[in-house]
Amino acid sequence: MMSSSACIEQKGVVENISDGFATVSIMSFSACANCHSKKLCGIDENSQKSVTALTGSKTFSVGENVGIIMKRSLGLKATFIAYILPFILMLAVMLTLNYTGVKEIITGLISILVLVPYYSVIYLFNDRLKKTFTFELTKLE
Amino acid sequence: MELILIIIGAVFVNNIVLSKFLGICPFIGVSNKVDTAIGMTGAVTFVMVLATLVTYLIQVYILEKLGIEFMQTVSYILIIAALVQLVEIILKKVSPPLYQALGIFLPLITTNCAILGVAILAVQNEFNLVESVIYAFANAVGFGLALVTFSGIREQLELADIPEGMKGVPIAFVIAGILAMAFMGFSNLV
Amino acid sequence: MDSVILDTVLTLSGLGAGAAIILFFVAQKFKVVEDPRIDEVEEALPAANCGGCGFAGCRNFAEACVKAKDFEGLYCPVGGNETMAEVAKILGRDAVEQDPRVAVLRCNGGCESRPKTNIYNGAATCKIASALYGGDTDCQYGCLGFGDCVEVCDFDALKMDPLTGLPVVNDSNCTACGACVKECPKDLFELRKRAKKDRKIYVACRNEDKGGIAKKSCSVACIGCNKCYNVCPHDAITMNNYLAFIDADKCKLCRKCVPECPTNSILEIGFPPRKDRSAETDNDKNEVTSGEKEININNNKEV
Amino acid sequence: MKQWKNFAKGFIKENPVFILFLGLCPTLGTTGSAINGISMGLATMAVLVMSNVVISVFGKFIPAKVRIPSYIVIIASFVTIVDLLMQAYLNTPGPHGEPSLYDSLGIFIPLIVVNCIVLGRAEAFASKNTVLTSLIDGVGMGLGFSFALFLLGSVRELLGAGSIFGMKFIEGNGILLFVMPPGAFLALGYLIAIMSKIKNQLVNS
Amino acid sequence: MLKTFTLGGVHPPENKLSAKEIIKELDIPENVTVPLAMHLGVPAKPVVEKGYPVKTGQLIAKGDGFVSANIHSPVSGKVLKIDKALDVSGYKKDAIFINTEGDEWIETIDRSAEIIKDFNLSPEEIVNKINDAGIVGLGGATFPSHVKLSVPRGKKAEYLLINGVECEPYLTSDHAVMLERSEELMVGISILKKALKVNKAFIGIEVNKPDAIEKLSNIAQEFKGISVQPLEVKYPQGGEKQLIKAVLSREVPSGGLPIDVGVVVFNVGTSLAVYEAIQKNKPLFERVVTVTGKSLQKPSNFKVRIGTPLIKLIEAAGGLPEDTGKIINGGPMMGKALSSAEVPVIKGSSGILILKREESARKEVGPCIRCTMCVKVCPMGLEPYLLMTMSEKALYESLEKEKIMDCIECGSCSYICPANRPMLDYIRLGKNQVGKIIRERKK
Amino acid sequence: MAKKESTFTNMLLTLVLVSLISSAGLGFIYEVTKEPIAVAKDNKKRLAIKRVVPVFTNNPSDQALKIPADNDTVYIYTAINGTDTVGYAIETFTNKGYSGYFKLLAGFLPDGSIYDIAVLEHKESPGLGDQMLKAKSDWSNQFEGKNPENFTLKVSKDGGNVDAITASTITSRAYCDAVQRAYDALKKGGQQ
Amino acid sequence: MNKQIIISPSPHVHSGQSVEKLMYGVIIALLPALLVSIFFYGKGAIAVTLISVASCIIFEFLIQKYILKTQVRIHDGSAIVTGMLLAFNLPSNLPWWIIVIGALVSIGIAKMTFGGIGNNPFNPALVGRVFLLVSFPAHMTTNFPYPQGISTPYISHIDGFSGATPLGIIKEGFKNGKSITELIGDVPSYTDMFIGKLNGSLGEIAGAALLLGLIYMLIRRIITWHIPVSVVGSFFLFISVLWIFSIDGHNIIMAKTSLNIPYISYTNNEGALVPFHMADPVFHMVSGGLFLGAFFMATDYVTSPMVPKAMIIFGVGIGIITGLIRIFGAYPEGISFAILIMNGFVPLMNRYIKPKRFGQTN
Ligand SMILES: Cc1cc2nc3c(=O)[nH]c(=O)nc-3n(C[C@H](O)[C@H](O)[C@H](O)COP(=O)(O)O)c2cc1C
Ligand SMILES: Cc1cc2nc3c(=O)[nH]c(=O)nc-3n(C[C@H](O)[C@H](O)[C@H](O)COP(=O)(O)O)c2cc1C
Ligand SMILES: Cc1cc2nc3c(=O)[nH]c(=O)nc-3n(C[C@H](O)[C@H](O)[C@H](O)COP(=O)(O)O)c2cc1C
Ligand SMILES: Cc1cc2nc3c(=O)[nH]c(=O)nc-3n(C[C@H](O)[C@H](O)[C@H](O)CO)c2cc1C
Ligand code: SF4
Ligand code: SF4
Ligand code: SF4
Ligand code: SF4
Ligand code: FES
Repeated sequence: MMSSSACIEQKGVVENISDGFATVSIMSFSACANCHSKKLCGIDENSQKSVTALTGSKTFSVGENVGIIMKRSLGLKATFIAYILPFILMLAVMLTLNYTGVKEIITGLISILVLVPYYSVIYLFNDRLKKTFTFELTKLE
Repeated sequence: MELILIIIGAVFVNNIVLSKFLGICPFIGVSNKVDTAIGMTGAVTFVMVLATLVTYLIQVYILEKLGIEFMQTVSYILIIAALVQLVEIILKKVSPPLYQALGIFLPLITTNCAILGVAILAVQNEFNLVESVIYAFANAVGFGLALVTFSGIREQLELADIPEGMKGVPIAFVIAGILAMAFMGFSNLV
Repeated sequence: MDSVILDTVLTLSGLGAGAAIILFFVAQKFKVVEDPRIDEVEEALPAANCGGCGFAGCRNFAEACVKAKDFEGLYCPVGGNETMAEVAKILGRDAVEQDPRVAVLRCNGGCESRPKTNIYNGAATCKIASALYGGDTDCQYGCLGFGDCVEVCDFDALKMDPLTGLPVVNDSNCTACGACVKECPKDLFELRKRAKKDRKIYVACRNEDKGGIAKKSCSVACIGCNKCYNVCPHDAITMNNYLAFIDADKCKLCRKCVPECPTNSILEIGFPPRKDRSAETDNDKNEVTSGEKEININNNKEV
Repeated sequence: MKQWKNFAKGFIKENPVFILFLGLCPTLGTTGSAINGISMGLATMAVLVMSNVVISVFGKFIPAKVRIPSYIVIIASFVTIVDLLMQAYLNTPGPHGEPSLYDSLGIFIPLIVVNCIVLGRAEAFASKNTVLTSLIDGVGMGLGFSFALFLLGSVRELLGAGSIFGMKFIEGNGILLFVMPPGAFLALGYLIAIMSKIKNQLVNS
Repeated sequence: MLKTFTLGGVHPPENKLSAKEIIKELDIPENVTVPLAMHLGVPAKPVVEKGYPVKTGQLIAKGDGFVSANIHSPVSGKVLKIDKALDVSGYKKDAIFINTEGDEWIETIDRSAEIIKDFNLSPEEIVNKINDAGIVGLGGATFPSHVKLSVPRGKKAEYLLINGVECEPYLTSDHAVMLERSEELMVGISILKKALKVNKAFIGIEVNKPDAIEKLSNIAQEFKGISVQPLEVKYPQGGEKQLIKAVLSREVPSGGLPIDVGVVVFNVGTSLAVYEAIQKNKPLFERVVTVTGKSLQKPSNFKVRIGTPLIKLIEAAGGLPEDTGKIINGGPMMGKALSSAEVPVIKGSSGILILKREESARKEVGPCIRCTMCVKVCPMGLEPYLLMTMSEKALYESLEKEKIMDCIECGSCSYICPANRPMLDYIRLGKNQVGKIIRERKK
Repeated sequence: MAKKESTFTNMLLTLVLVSLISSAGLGFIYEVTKEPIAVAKDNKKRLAIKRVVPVFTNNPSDQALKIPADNDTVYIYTAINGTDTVGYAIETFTNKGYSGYFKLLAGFLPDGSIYDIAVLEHKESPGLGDQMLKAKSDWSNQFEGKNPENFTLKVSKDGGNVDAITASTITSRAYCDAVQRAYDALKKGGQQ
Repeated sequence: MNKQIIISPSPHVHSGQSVEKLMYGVIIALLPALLVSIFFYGKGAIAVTLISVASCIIFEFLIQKYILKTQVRIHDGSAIVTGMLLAFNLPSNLPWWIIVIGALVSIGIAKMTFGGIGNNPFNPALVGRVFLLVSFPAHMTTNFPYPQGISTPYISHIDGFSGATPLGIIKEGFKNGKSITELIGDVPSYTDMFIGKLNGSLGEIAGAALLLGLIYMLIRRIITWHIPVSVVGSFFLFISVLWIFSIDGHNIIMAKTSLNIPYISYTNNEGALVPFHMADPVFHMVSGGLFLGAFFMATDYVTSPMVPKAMIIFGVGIGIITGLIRIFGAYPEGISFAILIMNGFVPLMNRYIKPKRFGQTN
């Protein structure tokens, strides 16, 4: 189906509920998910992930099938923070070091290690991110 | 300048998907939606660059030092498999909400042959570190270019009346063929 | 020679150990792997992905079955009881049985019994035509005949009869998925319990006009005369808005009502021909064979 | 009989390329000629059979969570072995200096390791079945894969160069596009369409 | 340069056959059928029963709720029955059947020909009186006028726009009203101005009605704050959003109402009805209807009682021609094809158009060639080709995002399409479904 | 046969063990194939040389004479049968191909006449420039037996003796350029 | 008796516009160029056009009738347009079987595989053309007959019956290290190229006639100006910028060749001619298939964007890629590739670039 809507919906099952939040487990499929032969091809690593989402005014019960809705733009934003930004950082560090004539192995190692502070910073910003990345739950009939 | 030539070469002239035939599975599998294709490109860029960086170091500072280059395939694939998983764990640990958003948005990145292939090709081309990384990046961009264009066409074709027998994978290959043919216009650009 | 082998062994073991450590943590973090029973259940399902169960596809249904505590509200109409029994076995639960059902068309107004009064010349779908007007006959309840229902049936169980302009249900293919019920803008399909030998008796009409008007617009319309209602010994018939309805759960297929109907709007299907009235009715009945079963379809001729 | 079915399914009904769409990269990348195609197929088959056998024997002793990495190591080792052997023994250039088989398959040999057929079979089949069944499965699937590559290679070579296995049928060149990348996609696209039609007819009859 | 709206638009052949015809009063028919749902909103509730004697102008059904309208008897006589009758919707719906006896009007109506210009009711009294008179929009949408006049709190009307565009080909009833009832019309507009508490009113008229422009411009000099705005001829200029854009260069936001940009739009016929209701105490029970068509002997403008069977009008215009293919209630672009000529005139019937058989048949539908013509002509800036395909494939979510609900159903897209694609048919279907989904969500 | 549990030690052990066995096996195969691989690599050049000069007994690729030319190097391999020099295989190049650089191996007899020529590496267009390959057309046969002394290595368009490949004058020119370079190098090398 | 009247949703009238009218409009617009081509190339041009058009129609008919088993709609004229445009992209001496293969690719692969008219994402005629160019490079790049019965300095100067197009000559010359000053004598004058006195494919020779066709299509409102203008404009700008950068301080002068033909040349400060390795923008405008591509092929409804803004982006993309390929790529002419590549981006444009909606709030 053509999905040009602004939101993505995934289906999941409520696992846990506590004041205003529900933990929902969803299926996350590997890049081969759309391939109809994934079962023959062992790379069918669909793993269960849980997502915590606001319940809003609706009430849910454990074990209920629900939909999780997220703004599409959030997905792109997440990709940016999780992948693109560190990549740019890595590249920038590498090019700078390379330019200043540091030894290749050192350059390489530092470029990898620069990810450590990067992800630490993200860790510190976790609260902000939590506010940005919110999901909504809907009932499924 | 060298680097720019590497980029143009990998993105347009020898596009990883359309002329080198790597990463065809995700190309066919994840190319139904434009957004997902864009997201996938971002993720693949990161993983491809990281993988090439690490394998480059392994190649030059371990395998070649020890004279056991024949271990390339085994060590690369192990490293890439572990790396992909590692990234996931770190993300999950570092920021659950971010991780959750990705989980909803993107399929997991699978260790496909594009990542391994690019790592091996970078070595085969005898690139240095920076060139290897740029090469990986350019290939990721090339992959993304093909993937996003392609997903656009497929999204539009959802609304078209494709003959029954051609629906799905066959038509995808025909599009890829025509796209590859169009990209031949770039040949010799560098 | 030795050094190469040694280097090889050391390198790979190192990498292997590294991978093991990483993967151990991966496994720790992503502890729940998908319940393998989902796959098994999915395997047991008919893979028609028709949505008849109310889920988007068979896999979603399988997930729902595995996660839910019981089968309440979960039934695969396509696979039917057999499939559900199998699913129950996989999940170690008690199966719930549902009566098998089949779709029937509650309209019998073919071209001859329901003369056309207009020519429709818009997009050829029932939905659009019904948004525009009641239909190209004087009956605004009856089938429009553009076959939206045929389009949605995934099981090849419906086809348009070019003679009558009405869809015909092929009982042996119908899985009671309900797609046609949802699709028809005139709400003409009903899923009825499958009786023995697929016999059924039902009022093939939804015309709620008063008798005179109904009769004028369609010769086989139910005119609300109450005769069938009066004769039914099992209280299976209800009357509403000048329209009779036979409750399949109560109907014992005694066939008493059928001859009562002055407009022949009650159909009996799958029965042997009646002896006493055979002389009159046989001509009017068109024997259609499908598979091994015999289905009689009333050919809408005025008696 | 059952083993026969197990063996034969790879050709049409569960053909890895035409029906299951597995291992598409080597399929496209190595089918410039019939001989390259079939060689790649056989190389893959060799790895598939060996890993299937080994995994069906040892699979049970591997804890679930390191299954995939262990399989990867095993498969990668076999791939390297095939690589080394080909490099040693199939590395002679042709009479007119055409690239050797090893050279023309190029990067796709190490890439056998990520071919879904190999890992997929190991994971889904070999780890759960006996040695013999796994072996037959490996041979069947491998032959099916080789068949597909051979077919695609022949079609491309015939259309693109007017020859099969180097035997010329026409003077000069064919429709060159078919030996170039776009031709690979086009030919595979139409072949898949045709093969799935054949498969449907087989299944229905 | 003449003013007009900016996006899209088409110019079908105008065919204003009855433009020169003066309004003729049609004989009162022996029987009338007055549908209870002649307006947008909840059907009215009958206040009479079978056998009741009624007088012309007497209330026979009361508006049921805010968005609804009163209905008055168009004739004097006896209520025959209240039963279902086929109406322009193509379905049988409840209607009051009245058997005519004479023509006795209720006493309060002032039947003199004198034009009364002064009025001194307060705005609230005006709105109430309009409500009592059962006035609905005569421009076609039949939206109860008192609702439009009750400006919601927080919003303010700045301008009154009078829609004299009549952009539909063939139709001339508004044109005739503007020519023959100019002064009453102006008074009606003044009353509406007062009701809305606005100082300025514009009458938008396309330049294919130069006589109306001239006449109204002259009279307008006597009336403060009313001016005539000539407009380029372009369909669908009569759409209220397009009219506002053309006259005031304001754009009603997507999903919004004219009042959101401080404007209220009324049709000229409605304004005349307002005049009659306020100054003459005459409820809405008759209207001007154009009867036209190339095959018709005498295309005419008639003043007829609501409830008159259309066939009577057609007969008065020379009878139903042999080769009639379609009978349309309204114009060729937006009008509704009728399944029978027996259906009654309702408040919203501005014209009856008879098309010949050869004009009526649609041509064979081909695949969309993406010529972009539909996109170019859509006055709402939509992509009709896409909306149609998505409707066909039931992609309702996408449809909503593509703003299907903005479609004003003007039909320009279907009109222009070289592949004869019935876009509007499918768009309506899509709008229906998406509307349902939106309403569901609101709940 | 219960599956092994996934404890940390178990996992570590298994993976290390698997790696150990695999790598040992690999190392072994590597050792076994080391020789043949080297031979195969060597053979490639040898086979190419074999194609462009008459039968020889030495190993020409062992010693190559390096002649610098146009910022690059031309290699001369000498083929010796017994004690007689039977020919020279010259690895030469050009930058003037349609797609720039390509590499030839030109074989000359001691008298300076061309014995045979092979293409080592090229990117010329399929269907056009690649007709210079032996496998694709007979075009390159026209060089055999010619001595550049009296055979002008230029296409006829430019006043030489070489018939250009149809529609591929550029490749033909470049080919001549490369052969000429080889011949020049041979001359130079001969002087050394 | 109740007469059966017709009922349908509104609107009840139609503009009378039809696919046939549009397609035949394009065909009429192509006629001047066809006539010029027949005038210069004679029977060859007629034969190529006839074979191409006939095979396109026949393939479309056969595929619709026997393979897809859908309604046959060859009457809509789109196959004729495809056939003509394919022919316009071929040299007049192409063997018939290559033309038939081209038609099969155009109709069979590029059009019917996707479900026929309106569904194909790529321009069918161009897919056919590029397919042939890649598959039969010898026939398609160097073998263009010279106009017959015409004598211009350029033609009498050349020996042989056919050769590479001016663009090909220039590209080849640069590869051989020649400068434009040396090469310009081998190509026709600017005006000759504009009116068609050169060798090339049927449709790339007559800039003037194509321009006439464009004007006709604009007047008939078959197409809008956006695509043609943006393609040609951006191409001209792009080439000009490259050219001006590479002039690098030299002076531009109008010189005359030995055959007394004016051309643009370059001198240094001392007034001596300098070797220069890029043709000037005027040359690029009048040579090659720029006009054919920009006016007739980039404007194909099915494969171009739906919204003016996107059309301009599309056109600019084509202009720039064409320039890139012409100056830096392997092929002398790049517009076919450029259009196909941009065709690939059309769905993305359609998705992201929407028309200005009425009442859009920013
Ligand atoms: C739910 C609803 C509420 C409306 N409220 C108002 C209103 O408050 N003020 C107003 O001027 N018009 C109001 N209208 C009337 C519309 O603006 C418009 O005049 C009517 O729908 C007919 O539009 P048309 O003739 O363009 O088809 C409302 C219409 C609807 C459907
Ligand atoms: C496409 C379209 C065309 C319309 N054309 C006219 C018209 O020509 N004249 C007119 O009075 N109303 C026309 N209307 C209705 C107006 O939008 C608006 O509803 C009306 O002028 C409001 O006045 P009323 O409530 O008095 O009818 C048209 C509506 C649409 C959607
Ligand atoms: C895509 C393409 C590839 C080409 N490849 C080659 C090539 O490999 N070798 C070559 O000499 N010329 C090549 N050409 C150049 C043309 O064929 C050129 O016109 C030709 O060299 C002129 O030679 P002629 O004098 O033999 O006609 C190529 C041209 C194109 C368009
Ligand atoms: C303005 C215009 C330009 C066209 N250009 C082409 C073209 O370049 N190539 C082509 O195959 N068909 C062209 N057609 C015909 C038709 O649109 C084409 O066959 C469709 O792409 C087939 O789906 C054109 C049609 C029109 C109206
Ligand atoms: S039964 Fe309903 S859906 Fe089917 S053709 Fe009749 S009206 Fe249409
Ligand atoms: S006839 Fe109706 S209920 Fe039966 S299978 Fe078809 S769609 Fe489903
Ligand atoms: S006008 Fe018709 S053919 Fe043109 S784009 Fe719109 S729907 Fe398609
Ligand atoms: S009917 Fe709707 S979509 Fe079509 S032109 Fe009018 S407003 Fe646009
Ligand atoms: S084989 Fe699957 S991505 Fe390459």
